[in-house]
Order: sequence, then C-alpha cells, then structure tokens
Amino acid sequence: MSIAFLIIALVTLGSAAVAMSLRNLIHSALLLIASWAGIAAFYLWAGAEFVAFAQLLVYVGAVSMVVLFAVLLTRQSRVDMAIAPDALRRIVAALLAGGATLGVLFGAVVSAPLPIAASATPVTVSVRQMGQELMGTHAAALLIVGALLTVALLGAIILASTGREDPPGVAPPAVAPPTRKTS
Amino acid sequence: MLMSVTAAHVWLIPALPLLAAGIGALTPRVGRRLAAGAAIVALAVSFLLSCGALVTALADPAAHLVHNFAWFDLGDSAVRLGWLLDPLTAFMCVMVTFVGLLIFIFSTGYMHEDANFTRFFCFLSLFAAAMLGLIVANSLLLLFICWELVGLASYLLIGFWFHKPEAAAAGKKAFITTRIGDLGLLLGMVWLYDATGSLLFYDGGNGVLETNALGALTAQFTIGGLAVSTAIGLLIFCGAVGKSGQFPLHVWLPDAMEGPTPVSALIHAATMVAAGVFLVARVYPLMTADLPLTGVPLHALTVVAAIGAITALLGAVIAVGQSDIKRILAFSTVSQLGYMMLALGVGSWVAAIFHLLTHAFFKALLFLGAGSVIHAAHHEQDIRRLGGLRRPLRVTFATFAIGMMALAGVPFLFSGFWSKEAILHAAHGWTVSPLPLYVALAGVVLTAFYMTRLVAETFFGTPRSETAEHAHESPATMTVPLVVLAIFAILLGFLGTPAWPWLQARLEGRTEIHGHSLADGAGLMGLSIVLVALGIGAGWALYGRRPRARAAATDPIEGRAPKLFHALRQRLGFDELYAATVGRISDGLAALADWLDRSVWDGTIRFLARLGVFAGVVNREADEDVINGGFDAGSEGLRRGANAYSHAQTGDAHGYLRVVAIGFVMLVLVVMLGGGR
Amino acid sequence: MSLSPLQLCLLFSSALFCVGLIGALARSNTILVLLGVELMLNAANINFIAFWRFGPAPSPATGVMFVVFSIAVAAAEAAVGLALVIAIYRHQKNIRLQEAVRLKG
Amino acid sequence: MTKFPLLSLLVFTPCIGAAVLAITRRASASVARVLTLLFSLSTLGLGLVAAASFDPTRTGMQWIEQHTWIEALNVHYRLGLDGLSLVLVLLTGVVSPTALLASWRIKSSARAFGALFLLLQSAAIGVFLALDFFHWFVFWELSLIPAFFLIKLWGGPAATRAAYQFVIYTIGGSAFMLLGFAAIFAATGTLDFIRLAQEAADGALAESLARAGGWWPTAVFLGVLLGLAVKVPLFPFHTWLPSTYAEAPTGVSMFLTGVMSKMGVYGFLRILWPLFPAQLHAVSGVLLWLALGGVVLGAFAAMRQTDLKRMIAYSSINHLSYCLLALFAVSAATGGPKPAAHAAAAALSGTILQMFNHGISAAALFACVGMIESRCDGRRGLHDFGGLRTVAPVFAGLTGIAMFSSLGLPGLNGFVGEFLIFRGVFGLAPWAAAIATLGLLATAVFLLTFWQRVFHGPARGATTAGFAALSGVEYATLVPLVALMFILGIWPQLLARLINPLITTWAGHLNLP
Repeated sequence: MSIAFLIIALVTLGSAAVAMSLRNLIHSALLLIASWAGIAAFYLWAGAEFVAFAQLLVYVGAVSMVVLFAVLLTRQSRVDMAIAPDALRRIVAALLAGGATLGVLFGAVVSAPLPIAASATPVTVSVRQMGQELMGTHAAALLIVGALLTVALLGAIILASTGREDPPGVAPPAVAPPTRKTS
Repeated sequence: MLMSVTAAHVWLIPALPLLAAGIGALTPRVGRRLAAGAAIVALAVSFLLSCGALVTALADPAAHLVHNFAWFDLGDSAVRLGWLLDPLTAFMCVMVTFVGLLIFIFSTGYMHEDANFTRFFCFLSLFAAAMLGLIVANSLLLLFICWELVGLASYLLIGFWFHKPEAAAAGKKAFITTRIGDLGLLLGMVWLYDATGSLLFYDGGNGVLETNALGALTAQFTIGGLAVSTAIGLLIFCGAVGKSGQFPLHVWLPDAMEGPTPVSALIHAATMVAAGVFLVARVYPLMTADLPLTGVPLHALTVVAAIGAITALLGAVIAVGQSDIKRILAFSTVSQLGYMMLALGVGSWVAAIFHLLTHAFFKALLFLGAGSVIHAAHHEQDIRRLGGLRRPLRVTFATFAIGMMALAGVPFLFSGFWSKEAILHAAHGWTVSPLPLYVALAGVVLTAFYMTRLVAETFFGTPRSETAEHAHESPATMTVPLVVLAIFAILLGFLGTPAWPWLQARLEGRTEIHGHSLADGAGLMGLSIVLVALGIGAGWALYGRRPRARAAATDPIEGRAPKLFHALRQRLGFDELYAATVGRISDGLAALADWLDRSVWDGTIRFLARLGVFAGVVNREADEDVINGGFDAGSEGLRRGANAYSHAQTGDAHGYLRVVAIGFVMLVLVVMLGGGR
Repeated sequence: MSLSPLQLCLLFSSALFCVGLIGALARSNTILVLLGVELMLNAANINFIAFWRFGPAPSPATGVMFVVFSIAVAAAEAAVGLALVIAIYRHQKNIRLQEAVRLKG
Repeated sequence: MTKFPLLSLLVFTPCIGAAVLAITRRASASVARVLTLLFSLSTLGLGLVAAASFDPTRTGMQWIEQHTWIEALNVHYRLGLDGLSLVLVLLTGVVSPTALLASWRIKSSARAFGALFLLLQSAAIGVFLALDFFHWFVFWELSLIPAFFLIKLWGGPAATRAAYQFVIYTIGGSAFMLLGFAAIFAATGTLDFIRLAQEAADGALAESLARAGGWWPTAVFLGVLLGLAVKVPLFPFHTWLPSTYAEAPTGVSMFLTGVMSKMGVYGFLRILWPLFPAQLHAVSGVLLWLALGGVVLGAFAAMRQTDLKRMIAYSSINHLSYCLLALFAVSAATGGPKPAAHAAAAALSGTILQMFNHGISAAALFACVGMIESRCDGRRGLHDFGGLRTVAPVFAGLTGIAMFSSLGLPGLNGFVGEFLIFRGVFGLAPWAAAIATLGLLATAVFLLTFWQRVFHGPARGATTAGFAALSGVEYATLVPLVALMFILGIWPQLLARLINPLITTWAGHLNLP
C-alpha cells in the first residue's frame, strides 16, 4: 500500500478530527478546508481526476466560502459561547455512538469477504467520456440535479434574506410566511 | 254389614281425605269446625270403606284384586297406574284410618288454641290421603307419587310451628334426608321400568311382582355380579331406609319431634315411618327373587337384615341417654323400625307387618300419652323436670303404662310381646347368620330398660318443676282416644299368637290356620321373658327405687360412665359427622360451582372479549357504554400511543441523529450476525 | 493479517464517517454539525470511488458519475443548510442546535 | 280450512297489537295495559283454536302456509304446526299474559313496554312456527331487540350491562349459526327445514356439504350448535343468564325463562338433531357431560346464591339442562345396537313436557320473587327476610306450590317431565341418570333453603314492616299458573296427547344416515 495513501488519509482524518474539536469556528473551517483538500488528493490518487477537481472547486472553493460567511454572519458573544451544562453528557454520548459505529464498521469491513481487485491497472475516464455519459445515459439525472441546485439556491436566498425590508408590524410578503414558519 | 268394596272402588279411601284436605285448604281461618269436621268425617268414612275392603280381601286372601288404568300415553303404549286390594293393603288401610281417626280426634283437643287450626287439619288430611294412596297403589310409580306427597305432608307438619327456627330447620332436614333415599328409589324405579317395561305390581301376569318379570330380572346381572333384581331391590330399599329412619339416614327422625305431638304420633311413629317397611313388604317378591340364586355376592335381604339389626340396636342404645320425652320415644321408634326391617331381612314379612300393626297402636298410644303429659305440663318435655304425674294424670298414666308394657314386651297380655316373639322366632330360624338374633335379644333388654326409665322419671317420684306440680288431666277428646288405643294395644296381640296365627295366615293368603303349641318355641320365649324382666328390673333399680330428687341431679348412668352417657346424649355424633362430611362436601361443591361460574367460565368469556373477538361483551369497566367503550378504548389507545410517540419528538437534532446512529449499528450487527452475506 | 487496498480505503472512509458523526453529535454549534454531516457525505463519496477503483467489476464511469452527482447535491445541501443557520440565528440570536426545538411536537 | 291463515294470525296479531300501541299516542296507561293484555291473550285464544282442530294422529306439519318470498334465493314464507310447536305456542300463550300481569305496575310508559313486549311475543311465536331458516332466523334475531330494550329500560340497577351482555352473547352465538346456514344454503340451495331434514336422513346433506371439504359438515354443525347452546343455555355457555334474569324486570324475566329459553331447546329438536344426526351422535358423549354439568353444577351454584332471582335463574339452568340431557342421551343411543325406542320415547316426551312445565313453574317463581321485591323496596336477598309466612300465608302457599313444582314434587307438573327424562336417560345412559340425581337433591336443598329463610322463622328484616295482601292482578298472575301446575300434574295426558304420536315417530326412526 502506497505511502501516499497513508499520508493522505492521516492528513484528512487528522485535520477533520481537530476541526471538529476546536472551539474557534474560523479555525475549524480552515482545517476542514484542509481535510476536503485531502479528500481531493485521495481522488487524484485513486485516478478520478475529474472528481478531484470537482471536489476542489465545490468544497474547497465554494462551500468553504459559504461556511466562512455563515460563521462571520453569526458571530456570537463570549457569553453565548459558554459550554452548555449538558455538553459533557452529550459528548460522552456522541463518543459512545460514534465509537460503536466505528467498531461495527471496522468489524464489517475487516470481516467482509470483499473480492480482491480484479484488475490492478486503473481505469481512467476521460473528460470526453464523462461528458458523453452525462449528456447521454445520465441526462435525466443531470437535469434533475440542475433543477435541484436552482431550487436549493433560491431557497437558500429566501431563507437567508427573510424580513429584511419588512417594517415591523406589517404583514410579511407572500413568500415570507413559509420562511417564518420553517425557521 | 258393609257394602262390598272392590278394587275399582278402593280409590275412594284416599280420595275422601284428599277432598277434606282441599276443603281445609280453602277454608278461612275462622272455619275451624268445618275443617276439622270435614277431616274427621272423611277419615271415618274411609275407615268404614277400609273395613269393607278388608271383608272383600279376606274373602279370598290369596287374590290380588287390581284395577289398572292408563295415566297418559307414552310411545306406543301408556304409563299405567292402578289400585290394588289384597290383605296387606286392607289391614294397613284399616290401621291407618283407625289410628288416624283417633289422632284426629285427639288433635281437636291438643291443637285447640292454635291459630292455624284449619291449616293443621288440611295438612293432616293431605297426609292421610297420601298415606292411603301409597297403600292402595298397584304401581310403583303411583306409590312413589304418594310416597313423595307423604314426605311433603311430613315436611309441612314438622315445620308447622314454622316461626320456631328449629322446627323449620327440622322440616327441611327431614325432607332432604328422606329425599336422599328417595333418589335411590327413583333410580330403582326407572331401572325396573327400563328392565320390565311396566311399573304395575300385579297386572294379570305382566306385573313386575309376577313370575315373568321376576324371572327376567334374576336372569340378568349387573355391576359386581349382582342380579338385576338385587340391585333394583337395594335401590328401592334406599327409599325405605330414608323414610323409615334406618341407619344411616335415621338422623332426621328425632329432629322431626319439633312438630306438634299428634303429628309425631301419627306420622313419625304409627304410619309414615312404617311406609318403608310396607314398601319392602309390598315388593317382597322382588326382594326375595334372588334367594334361589347361588354364587351371587349378595342377596338383597341380607342387606335389609343387616341394616335392620344395626338400627334396632343403635336406636335402643341412644334412647337410653335422652331426656326429652318425645326424643326417647323417637329413638324407640327408630329401634322398633329396625326390628321390622330385621324381620323382613330374615325372611318373615308377616312378622314385620304384625309388629308394624301392633307398634302403630301402642306407639301412637305412647306418643299421645306423651302429648297429654306435655299438654298437662304446659309444654314441658324434659323428663328430669317432670315427675310424680301418676296422681294428677290417672288416665294418662294408666294408658301410658299399658303402652310402655306393650313396647317393652311384657309377656302374654300385651300385643308387643307377641309380635316381638314372632320376630325373634324368625331371626332364630334364619340360617345365614345368628347375629340378628343376638342383636334383637340385646334390644329387648335395652327397650325394657329405657321405657322403665321413662315411666319412672315421668310419673313417679315428686314433681320437679312448677309446671309439673300444677299439671291436670287433659280433656275427654284427648283421653278417650288414649283409652281406645290402650284397649287395642292389648287386644291386637291375640290376632297373631303362635297358637292361633290368624293374621299371619291371612296375610300370606291362606284361609286355614296352622297353629302350634306354645311349647314349640318355649326356650326362646322364656329367654326373652327373662331379658324383659332384667331390663325392667334394672330400670326400676336405677330410677324407680330412689327417684330423682332435683331436676339438675345427675343421671345414675351419667354418674357411673359419664363419657358413655355424654356420647349417647349427643346421639353418638351422627349429626356432627354428617355436617362434617356430607355437609362440607356439598358446600364445597356449591362453592366450586359458583367459583367456576364467576371465574372460569365468565373469565374465559371476558378474556375472549378482551381479545377483541366481540369487544366489550362482558366489559365491566366500560359499564355505561359497552360497545362504544370498546371503540373508545381503541381510539384512546391510539391517542395514547401517538402522545407517547410525540414525546419522542423532542426537536433535539442530536437525539435524532443518535437514534439513527444506534439504529444503524443495530442494523449492521443484525446483518452480520444473521449471516446476511 | 493483510488488508487489501479496497479494505484500507473503506477503513479510511469509515473513520472519516465516524469523525463526522462524532462531531455532529458532540458539538452544539449548528455550523459544525452541518460540517460533520458534510464530512459523512464525503466519506460516502470516498466509498464510491474506492469501489469504482478497486471493486470487482469496475464499469467505466458509474462510480465517478455517482460522486459527481453526490457533490452537486452536497453543495445544494450546504447552501440550504447554512441559509437555515442564518435564519435560526436571526430568530434566537445564537446557533445552538439544542435550543432550536420550537418545531417539536 | 287450510285456507284460513291461522298461523300467520298467531304470529302477527301481537305484532299488530304493537303497531296499534305505537300509533295510539294519547291512550292512557291503563288503556294501553288492557290493549296489550288483549292482544297478548290472542295467542292463547288462537293457540286453543289450533289445539282444538289439531289432529294428533298426523305426525307431519298441519295448517301449512306457504308463499314464495324471495324467488332468487329460493326463500319461501312457510309456517307449519306440529305437536312440538303447538305445545310451545300454548306455553307462550299462557306465560305471556301472566308476565304482562306481573308487570302491571311498571313505573314508566306502559305503552312502550306493551308494544315491545308484544313484539317479543310475536317473534317467539314466529320462531316456533317458521319452517324456513330465512325467516326463522329473522324472528330469532328479532326477539333480541325488544328484549334488549325491555331489559335495559325497565330493568334493575345493573340492567344496561346485563342487556348488552345478553344481546351480544346471544348474537355472537347466532352469528356462527348464520354462517353455518349460509354454508348449508350454498351447498343445497334450500333453507326449508323439512326438506333439509329429509336430505339429512338420506345422508345427502352431509354429502353435499362435504363436497366443499371433508370438515365442512362438522364445522357447520358446530356453528349451529354454538348458536343454540348459547340460547338455551348449555353449560358452560350460561354465564349471561343469571345476571340477565336477575336484572330484567319481573315480567320480562318470566318471559325469558318461560319462553325464550325454550326457543333454544326447540332449535335443538327442530334443527340440530334432525339435520345433523350423525355429527350430534359423534359428540353426544361430550355434550352429555356438559348437560350433566348444567344439571349438577347449576343446582349447586344456585345453593350459593344470595340473590333470589339469581337463585331461580340458576335453577332454570338446571332444569333446562335436563331437557338437553335427555336429547343428548337419545342422540348418543341413536344407531346403537340396543332397541331403545321406549326409552327414547320417554326421554323425548320428558323433554317436551319439561319445557312446558319449567316454563310454568319458573315463570311463577319469578313472579313470586317479583312480588316480594316490589313490596320490600327492591330487596330480594336471601337474608333480607324471615317469617314471611306469618304475615302473608296465602302468598306463602302459592309460592310454596310453585317451588315444589319446580323441585319436581309428584302431583304437580314438574314431576312428570323429570320422571320421564330420568326413565329415558336411564334406559339410554344409566350413569348419566345416576349422576343427575345429585342435581335433584341440590335443587331440593336450595329451594327449601329459600323457603325456610324467607318464609319461616320469626319475622325479621324487610318483613317486619308488614306485607301487603295480594292484589287482584297478582292473584290473576299466580292463580292460573298454579292451577295449571295442579292440572298438568294430575292429568298430563292433556299435553301428552298432543305430542305422543310425534314422539313415537321420532323414537321409531333412530337411525343414522
């Protein structure tokens, strides 16, 4: 097994774990960007270049920015950041649940009689091939994903922008009630 | 002297008292004269008819004159009943009507102050009708019907003073105890009906007591190798055991003394209790049918003899320990009925009937004498509190003494002596076992002893209570019957002496009389005379020479053997024994049945209902609205479930996620462990 | 014992999944919870690639296509999720998940 | 003569009475009572007409009426009368008016009570006369509706529960019966009792049922058995009975025990036994034990009751079990090697006589308890009274006669039936007769206990306050019943004449198909 994989895995897991445990959200976000980059590296290592680039673009580029914006938009005072009284209990519960999941998954993976790779040579997929696949076999899925993204972005805008221009006491515009309700 | 009464007319003998009973039932309380008059006149006419019937029967004593008729249709035949006239019937009829008539007359004096006077005569007439019907019946079914009616009348009369709880309880006890025996009789009857297709005693060759039927009955065998005739005979005997107060169903008879004294005299001494003896005598051909059989485990008559012997001894022994004047006489009745059964068992039914007839007279005399004493002493029945009554109650004393000597078997002059001799003679001649003879001889001593005790305590010595001091003789309506009965208690014996056994011969259907010299059975007779003397002497020595001084003084026997005396006073614990066994068992069975009902059957149903098969069938909780209750319960359950589930919706995203994680872990584990590979 | 590359990759993805899960369960900050979920999604994507690369019968592009779509959906999810975070913040002036319970039944 | 629709008149006159009562809104209570009584008496009158013109030597149905009703389903309106039906119609005719008289003083709305009662009476007669299962079942179920309302609206404190229990339990049972008959109809295409009985005798019925599967005849038989067993009731399906009888108003209790319980026994005799002789024979051993359970445990359970009405209700279980005991004994002996025609004739006659006699005496006893109850503020506990005979000797006498009739004293009506049943059962199954005597004994014990506690001893409890003398209406209730007890006890030929040829025919054809 290549050293590269091990390094990638360690970096990815390490940065993700540290990100999840830090109190500073900006740090957490930055470490997660590292983690996502690690995953992109894994994709490259595995021979899925297109996916790796997609990962970089979407996560490292876009999602991270959204996260940072969200963090900045929701800055809280120090008092608010105080650890909730039941935090410890929750953490223990989380560790137990996570540990159990980990154990079960590891056990499953190790004990599963997975077939050994049939071909040692990696199969490469050219961008042209991908394009043909996307527009051919998976055309419907592509359209649906497009629609989904559009709807999601519209929804995100509506959710995030609610009531900005509403004077207090006046009935919200037609789009507002569902927003209010869901929030 | 009389019109000739044939079998077709014999139904009039019971019908007249029945009519009188109907009149008595419909007469208002003020109509005392009408009710009593109707009863007495009816019975008097019945007596005359009975005499006519006796004349007819004696003209041809061997014949069984019958008159049969269909009661109702059944299948391709019919259920038939009938009337019978033969010497047995005729003698019994005369005895019952005559003794009954005297007791009716006595009752007009004895019951004079009772508010329910008319009712009393109604019941007495009903009893007389049923008893006479029983006697003239030519069908076991008709006999059974009258038998039960006799029991009803007895029940009503024992409980006549129903406001006394003891009287009401005694009536119930008598009815139920005798009914136990009657169920045996019922089974015997249906068995007989099933086996022979008829219940008529005599029916021109087709009756159950005639050769054809008896042959068929002895040819079949049943459980335990018994001949069918034996089994049926024993079942019928069960009825006799109940009615005649034989061991082990004798417990009701002493309690029956709660009734008015004339009732005790008529029903529980002279007539009804003798019905058992009469029944066995009536079906005697059936009882004896198995005697020729050899190799059968048991003959019916052996059981009869054994039960009779046990009862004769038991009654006499217990009588020694009693102190109520009527209870002593009651146990003496039990004992004497035992003698009669013994006589039947050892094969001499004529001796039994002879003793039945004489006993009826002298026991009725004794009871009426006791009634006279009780009446005179203002309802004081305890002999320890009486005493010295021979002076104020001269007639009563004289007649009572005659009755006592007849019962004790004082030789030659008194009827009881002759009939008892006949029984002893028969027991002596029984080849199966000598035990009945020994028992009977022991009973002779005891009888003489306790009767002497009774007379000595009651009539001799000094009065031991207020009431006894102020006793005065009863009115003529009461003393005249005593005198008449006393005369018959003496005379009747001469109808059946060994020298001139007229009665026995007629009963057996013979016209010629084979007398034999008294010397033939002189040994046995001498022995019994000695025993009687012994009993009377012992009684006089203990109770007569030094009379009781105070009511509370201890009994001489009690002083010598207190435990024995106490046991005798407690009647050897039979009541307690039955209460502890039969009573307990039936209570337990009742509790079980009730519990089964409440818990098991109802519980099963309710369980089914709960299962929702028919929601709310027995839903006690949803009392008001059972069906809606079922629906309500269902929707309430749904609502509760939804509530509980909505409590799971905490809104806590972490919680949800945790649950998902745990669920995932479980799923994977299940897949792994379940081998889902 | 020796592990095949496929198993190693799967172990890696499992670990990443659990890190995400623990983060999502342990942290009270809604943004971090979302990021934990994001990590779990990524772990799933890694599985797709691993099976595509080392699996028994690799078809030319299926695994890759799956991941592409998955990333697209994840992007949409992240956008909506973070918008929700902002909406929550506007309501309760913090983003503690355990306080956002007003939708409970 | 056959043109005259006598039987329809019998069935529907009470129905018309109910309708008349329903529309005469302004009739006063006393007018309503008299109207009810008159319409109710019509059954007795028409029943006597039928009895007078009845030809007992013909064993088939008489006065048959037949009209096509629902052609598509081959359902006909068919009525007929034989000895069995006639006896039961007469019983209804006697019990119904007396039950009405016993309810003469009900507190509220005599009109509604009368209408419902007449409907009930009509349904009962319909059951006894119908010859086609379709409307037989309609009458059978119809009887429940008025009974339900009568119990619920005029009953005691726990009447609602008792009414529901009664109706649901009975309907539950008859649902199975309906299913059974649906299967029969599907297999044979007819619901005519007589034709079905014919087919059953030939063995064709079981055959056509068995075409659907070998267990079908048994299943259908069990369904019908269950429906009837609940109605009679057969032990242990009797648990609805004591509370129902105890809670119902007195008149309705009289009708329930006097007539409705007979509907079940009638069903056994008219439907189950003729249609399923082989199946009944196969299970008659078990059923004999169940009937014995009813005889013995019913009587013993009565010993434990302290509520007089419940006690008499249990005695009803005991008495009705005698009927079933006899029938099952006959069925058990059917097809056996022993020529048992005589015993069977006795058992079957006993059953029918017992039905009539029990109807009379149980109704009278309920009437007596109702009279006690109405005078003592609704108290009817065994220990609430004492010395009643001192204050009310005539009433005590009448109650005593009813009681002794119930315990089978010879000379009164109860004896004849019981004697015949014992005679028959002994010939067919001797052990059963021997065990059943226990029931006789226990009956004597609890009835005498009743009599002793309530009527004897010093006056105490509710009795000390006095006891009003019987009114004319109450005499009119009790005296006819008591008179019948004497008449039938002394002259049973009166009824035996009507049923004997029929019984003889039945007993002569005890064959299995």
